Amino acid sequence: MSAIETTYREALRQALIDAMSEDPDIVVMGEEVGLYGGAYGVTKGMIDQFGPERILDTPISEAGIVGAAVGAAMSGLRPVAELMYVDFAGLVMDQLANQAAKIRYMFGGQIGVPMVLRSQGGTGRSGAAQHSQSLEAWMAHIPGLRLAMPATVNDAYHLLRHALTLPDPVVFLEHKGLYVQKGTLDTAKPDAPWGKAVVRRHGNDLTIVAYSKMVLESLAAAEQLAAQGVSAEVIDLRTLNPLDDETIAASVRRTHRAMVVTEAHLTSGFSAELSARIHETCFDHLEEPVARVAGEDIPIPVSPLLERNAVPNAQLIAETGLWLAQRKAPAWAS
Amino acid sequence: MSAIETTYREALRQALIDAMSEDPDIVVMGEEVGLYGGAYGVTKGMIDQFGPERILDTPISEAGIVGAAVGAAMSGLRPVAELMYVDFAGLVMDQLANQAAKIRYMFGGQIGVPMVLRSQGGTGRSGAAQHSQSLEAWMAHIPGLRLAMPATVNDAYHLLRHALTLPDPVVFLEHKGLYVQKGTLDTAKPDAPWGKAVVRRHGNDLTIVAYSKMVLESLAAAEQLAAQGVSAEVIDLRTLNPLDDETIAASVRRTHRAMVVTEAHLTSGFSAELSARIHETCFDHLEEPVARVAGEDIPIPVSPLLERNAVPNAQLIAETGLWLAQRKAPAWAS
Amino acid sequence: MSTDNKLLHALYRDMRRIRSLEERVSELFVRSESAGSMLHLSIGEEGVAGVVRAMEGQDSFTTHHRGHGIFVARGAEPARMLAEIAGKASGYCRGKGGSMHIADMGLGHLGANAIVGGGISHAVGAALAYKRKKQPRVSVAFFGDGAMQQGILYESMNLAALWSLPVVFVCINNQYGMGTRIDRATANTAFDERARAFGLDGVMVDGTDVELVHEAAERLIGSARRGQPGFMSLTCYRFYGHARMDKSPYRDAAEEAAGRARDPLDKARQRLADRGVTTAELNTLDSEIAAEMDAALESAIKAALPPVETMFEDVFAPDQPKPTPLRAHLNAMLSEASR
Amino acid sequence: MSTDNKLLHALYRDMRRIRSLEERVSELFVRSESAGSMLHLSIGEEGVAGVVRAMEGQDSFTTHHRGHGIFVARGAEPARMLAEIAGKASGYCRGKGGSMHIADMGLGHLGANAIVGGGISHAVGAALAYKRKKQPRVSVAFFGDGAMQQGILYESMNLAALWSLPVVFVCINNQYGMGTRIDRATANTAFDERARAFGLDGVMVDGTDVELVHEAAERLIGSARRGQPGFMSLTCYRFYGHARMDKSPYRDAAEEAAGRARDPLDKARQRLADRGVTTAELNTLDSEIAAEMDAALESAIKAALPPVETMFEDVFAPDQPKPTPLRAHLNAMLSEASR
Ligand SMILES: Cc1ncc(C[n+]2csc(CCOP(=O)(O)OP(=O)(O)O)c2C)c(N)n1
Ligand SMILES: Cc1ncc(C[n+]2csc(CCOP(=O)(O)OP(=O)(O)O)c2C)c(N)n1
Ligand SMILES: [Mg+2]
Ligand SMILES: [Mg+2]
Repeated sequence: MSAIETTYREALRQALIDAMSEDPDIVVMGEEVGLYGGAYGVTKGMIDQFGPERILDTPISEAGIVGAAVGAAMSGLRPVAELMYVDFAGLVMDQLANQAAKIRYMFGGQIGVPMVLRSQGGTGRSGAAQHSQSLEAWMAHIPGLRLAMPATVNDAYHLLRHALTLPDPVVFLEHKGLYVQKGTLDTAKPDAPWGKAVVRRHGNDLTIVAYSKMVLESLAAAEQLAAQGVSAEVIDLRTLNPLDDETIAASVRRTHRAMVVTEAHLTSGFSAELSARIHETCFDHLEEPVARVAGEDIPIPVSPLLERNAVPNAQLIAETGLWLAQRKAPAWAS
Repeated sequence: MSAIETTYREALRQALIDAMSEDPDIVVMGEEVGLYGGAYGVTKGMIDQFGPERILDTPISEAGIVGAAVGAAMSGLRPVAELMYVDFAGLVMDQLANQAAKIRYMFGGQIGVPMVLRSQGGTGRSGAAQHSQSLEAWMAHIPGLRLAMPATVNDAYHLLRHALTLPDPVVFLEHKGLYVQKGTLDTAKPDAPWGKAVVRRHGNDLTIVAYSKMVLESLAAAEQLAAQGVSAEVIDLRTLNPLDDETIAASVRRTHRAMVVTEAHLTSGFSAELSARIHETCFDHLEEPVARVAGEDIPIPVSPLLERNAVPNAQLIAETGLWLAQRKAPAWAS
Repeated sequence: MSTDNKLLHALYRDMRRIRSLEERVSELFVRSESAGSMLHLSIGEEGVAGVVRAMEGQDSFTTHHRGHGIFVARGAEPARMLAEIAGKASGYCRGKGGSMHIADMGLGHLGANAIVGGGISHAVGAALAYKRKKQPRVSVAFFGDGAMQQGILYESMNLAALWSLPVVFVCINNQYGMGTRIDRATANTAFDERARAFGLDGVMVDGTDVELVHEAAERLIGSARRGQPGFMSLTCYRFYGHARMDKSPYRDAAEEAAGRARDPLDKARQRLADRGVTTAELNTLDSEIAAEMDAALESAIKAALPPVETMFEDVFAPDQPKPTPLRAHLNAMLSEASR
Repeated sequence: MSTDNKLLHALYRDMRRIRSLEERVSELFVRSESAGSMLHLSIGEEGVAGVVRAMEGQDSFTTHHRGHGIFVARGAEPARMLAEIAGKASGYCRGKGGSMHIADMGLGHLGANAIVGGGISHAVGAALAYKRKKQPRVSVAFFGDGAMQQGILYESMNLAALWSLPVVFVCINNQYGMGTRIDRATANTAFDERARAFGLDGVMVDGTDVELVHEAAERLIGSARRGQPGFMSLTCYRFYGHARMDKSPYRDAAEEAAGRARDPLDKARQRLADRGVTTAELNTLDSEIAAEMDAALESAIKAALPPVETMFEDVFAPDQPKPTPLRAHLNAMLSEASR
């Protein structure tokens, strides 16, 4: 099949359908994945196609669901467990971090846990403090877990397909603001191999590293920057584990300036890991310290205007980029 | 009372006893805190002194315990909930991160959750992958939580006492390897105010930033470094939230070289936040990139020799310090 | 009026105010004035008013994502509720919490929660505080049937029974958790058996008969006050979709018709009529309430949005160190001066 | 021998091997050869052998931190178990897991777990896989009475009943969770009521009577294989401290004496004698087992430690990218060449 125009949501759905058609051991389990079609419609209609034995609607028992997925993955199935909101991670971190992630290691390599935990995070729907978070830093800190956060339609499809071939647990985090995102899907052609970052826009003055929805904000910012004579390179990490240091370093050694962008809170977020690594790998090449543009260190407020201001957007990224590249301080700078 | 020699364990116990004697609203609740005296003996004998109404032995229901502590804290008590091992955080992160941390904010400042969650982490007892972790990065990422990790006997006492006066939830993380640590306790004299870091050893060539047990390893390393002509300054953070950027920056601007040390896994650990901040605040003063000496990105193995090698020790810190300060590469360097 | 009539009349009034408020919540959304669309209407569940009226002034409670009605019955100001749901500064939570996080310490509302089962243990903790402080107070945890499948409920019930706490667990069984009918979520819907197995006093009640609900609640709250925790499951039906966007395609018209026929308001209204209350009286009451809610709706729509800088407040207590705004952080790093 | 005798004889042998192994675990510690002191002996709980023998070859199970005995009954090699407990390379988990994380896919041991309740849902997941793959297999979750207060147990039971999974939940009620006697952890210790409330077949059994245990287990495992999940609670007594360091100061001598008097081995031994098995025969069996375990102990002590570099293996599958060792990371950053 050649390239088609579709949405992030449809690409995810297609990936699940294609993978399930090829691999009879894949089952999807989670709250509302069946009759309801998924809280965000990703699994719509799949229960009709694959039946309730492979598309399992579950009770509201997050820990039990992920725990059952772990046991099933150890017993011949390849479960795709869906956590409706990543904000509910606090209910499953034991099964995810102490069980799924550590079983291969604790048991001396006897067995792995080939499962995918799909979830979605981020702001944009006035979901308030318990339905808007970005908690990837929790998972990224746990050895034994892979972590993918697609930003594009083609990656939504290919990263999920690849995750469903891996021998180890993969946390697959989508963004609620991307489901309606349109783009090109070529099921025959991934943007790059799993684990490799992709340069979404080439530039020479500044490197912007992002993932998930912040890749789009960064690309919009790069446009604004171009208008002001700053050529920004935008790197989409695609997977946080494996993390592609090389692509980042190669770019920063060329541009000598770097910014990392995450929607997640600044403090102890993945932006810190990226900043630390860039300084570690490119110290002698940096003209300026790596700037972190990240979510404010506050819970997400429900009021739309406040919510928007709690996370980065293209303008803030562009202002910071201009500051880094041309020392032009934005209005709010002292 | 003037200064006495005692242990970290006893200092914690004394802090709880003194605080409970002054504040009748403080209750201690957790698994084995009563009759058993605490898995690590911190609350030994307290049930006899304060009775079962204030020292509550609980069933093995971590989420329920922390959730009950949240509700009690909203209703006039000041609970000290004990999580026997920080490794069990995965069972309580919802109550900690979505409830305790966000209630004041979500409810527009109407009420706070003045509770302390005591727990302990770290390696040293062949506790294996589920009883040896350092998960402070999870808590440090959540706005609304304070986070203390004492390294000394005097801090064990004073930081816990102060935590028990705060209007907001405090996560108080001890280290299983420190309980038997001896030191001086002066109940009348804290080493510094809450939120301020303390320079445990002064030096001019290199700044080592650490907290909890790694402060001791860093001090031992500083000794070794002194013997090799490197004067290392060792900063004990004491609290990760609030985080004392100023003390760190002031030191690094003087020494021009910095290393951060954590027992926690390197990737997405708090060492990343510290490294990023130092680069951000001291970029123009740094001769070398900030080095992170942290736990390996692997689950903790049970076999003692492997366990020891999975986390930093004085020698590795010293070797890295010598490399940073004198460009003397250690044996294992290429 | 006979005391019977008085009580039922009061309960009818509570229920009408709930439905009337929820209709305005819906309108707030239709007029694009709500903060988002995660709005869960409690229409069909008004019988819960029977529990609220059985609570005393000093009692407290926690609710869930579908908690508007419970709070209205408790005496919430509709204008401040709608303002919060609209994300306005005059809302109960200064526009920070919204529909799923309304709370009011003044009325003992320890908070609505957007985590299914998330607020249950808070009521247990409140009860622990009351017992310890020897206060004659009870705390009530309200939640949906979906929460019956959340582990923390059982940890909470166990603690309540073990410690003989003054707490009552109230499950509002509206038959659905989003698109999942309760019989697709569990093999045994006789929830009272679970409560009894943990040592609680447990009952199943027709949630559409507000008098039965009130009677059972009075008994359970009374014994809870004496140290015997209880549980009750109110059987009712979720009249509309899960949230404002859901059209419930997963259930058929016949089922919905039957479910909506079990209307707690109609039942109470009929009963009042049988007891001699005239339709005129009731119509007057209904329109007074409608007018009250219309006014509340307009005031909420007119109310001011919170100033952006307030988003940095309330993370910690006012006298405590605040989080550093990102711009201040970047400023310190990039301005010539520092660094 | 009569089939009765044959079975009891086999069960006695299993139980003796359990106790004999646990005594060696204790000795391993005393001789400072164990990896740490978090060693939980199942002495007094040997009756669980009755459940294991009721399982078939293709069945699987998960255990808890006190799971040595269950695995011994299943046919574990004592030498590899003790080697693992000593943190040796020849252990079941290459010295990475230790006492609380022994597993062996060959014998269907899906793993011991150090999180109370942590392994229960894995058995449910295994049962889900068997059902989906139409394999006639059952999975058994073994855990202690303390796990009866962990929420995930109820989420797991509910899933098992809802989906009619071939799984059996086995609670080994040894009366204690560390220093907390079960009646200080819950108001109702009739655990079978909880299981039934969720739709499971639930029974309470005298865990010190291995024949009763076996009988009940055969029935429950049989119906589980036909899609009716079950639960059983084995009443017994934890003879010694919680872990190797604990001297149980929280319980008095009289209680301990009474508890230890309820010895599953003595009971079985007596019964075998009554049925005509001679003391000589039994003594021979006992000493054969003792010799086997002594040999296993010595081999474990002699066994080699795992090479340090193996610690970087098994984080991910062998063909996958490995974590970067810290020294390599520092090297890349600090060596003149790079950067
Ligand atoms: C822990 C958790 N899991 C899932 C959700 C998503 N969710 C919100 S409401 C809901 C259904 C809840 O059903 P029920 O408890 O019966 O309450 P109702 O909506 O019927 O009032 C779900 C699954 C959530 N908010 N929290
Ligand atoms: C989730 C969790 N909480 C607490 C602990 C600490 N802990 C280890 S064993 C134990 C007691 C368990 O009691 P029980 O389930 O009855 O098993 P037993 O030790 O009696 O075999 C506790 C509290 C743990 N390992 N995991
Ligand atoms: Mg419902
Ligand atoms: Mg026990």
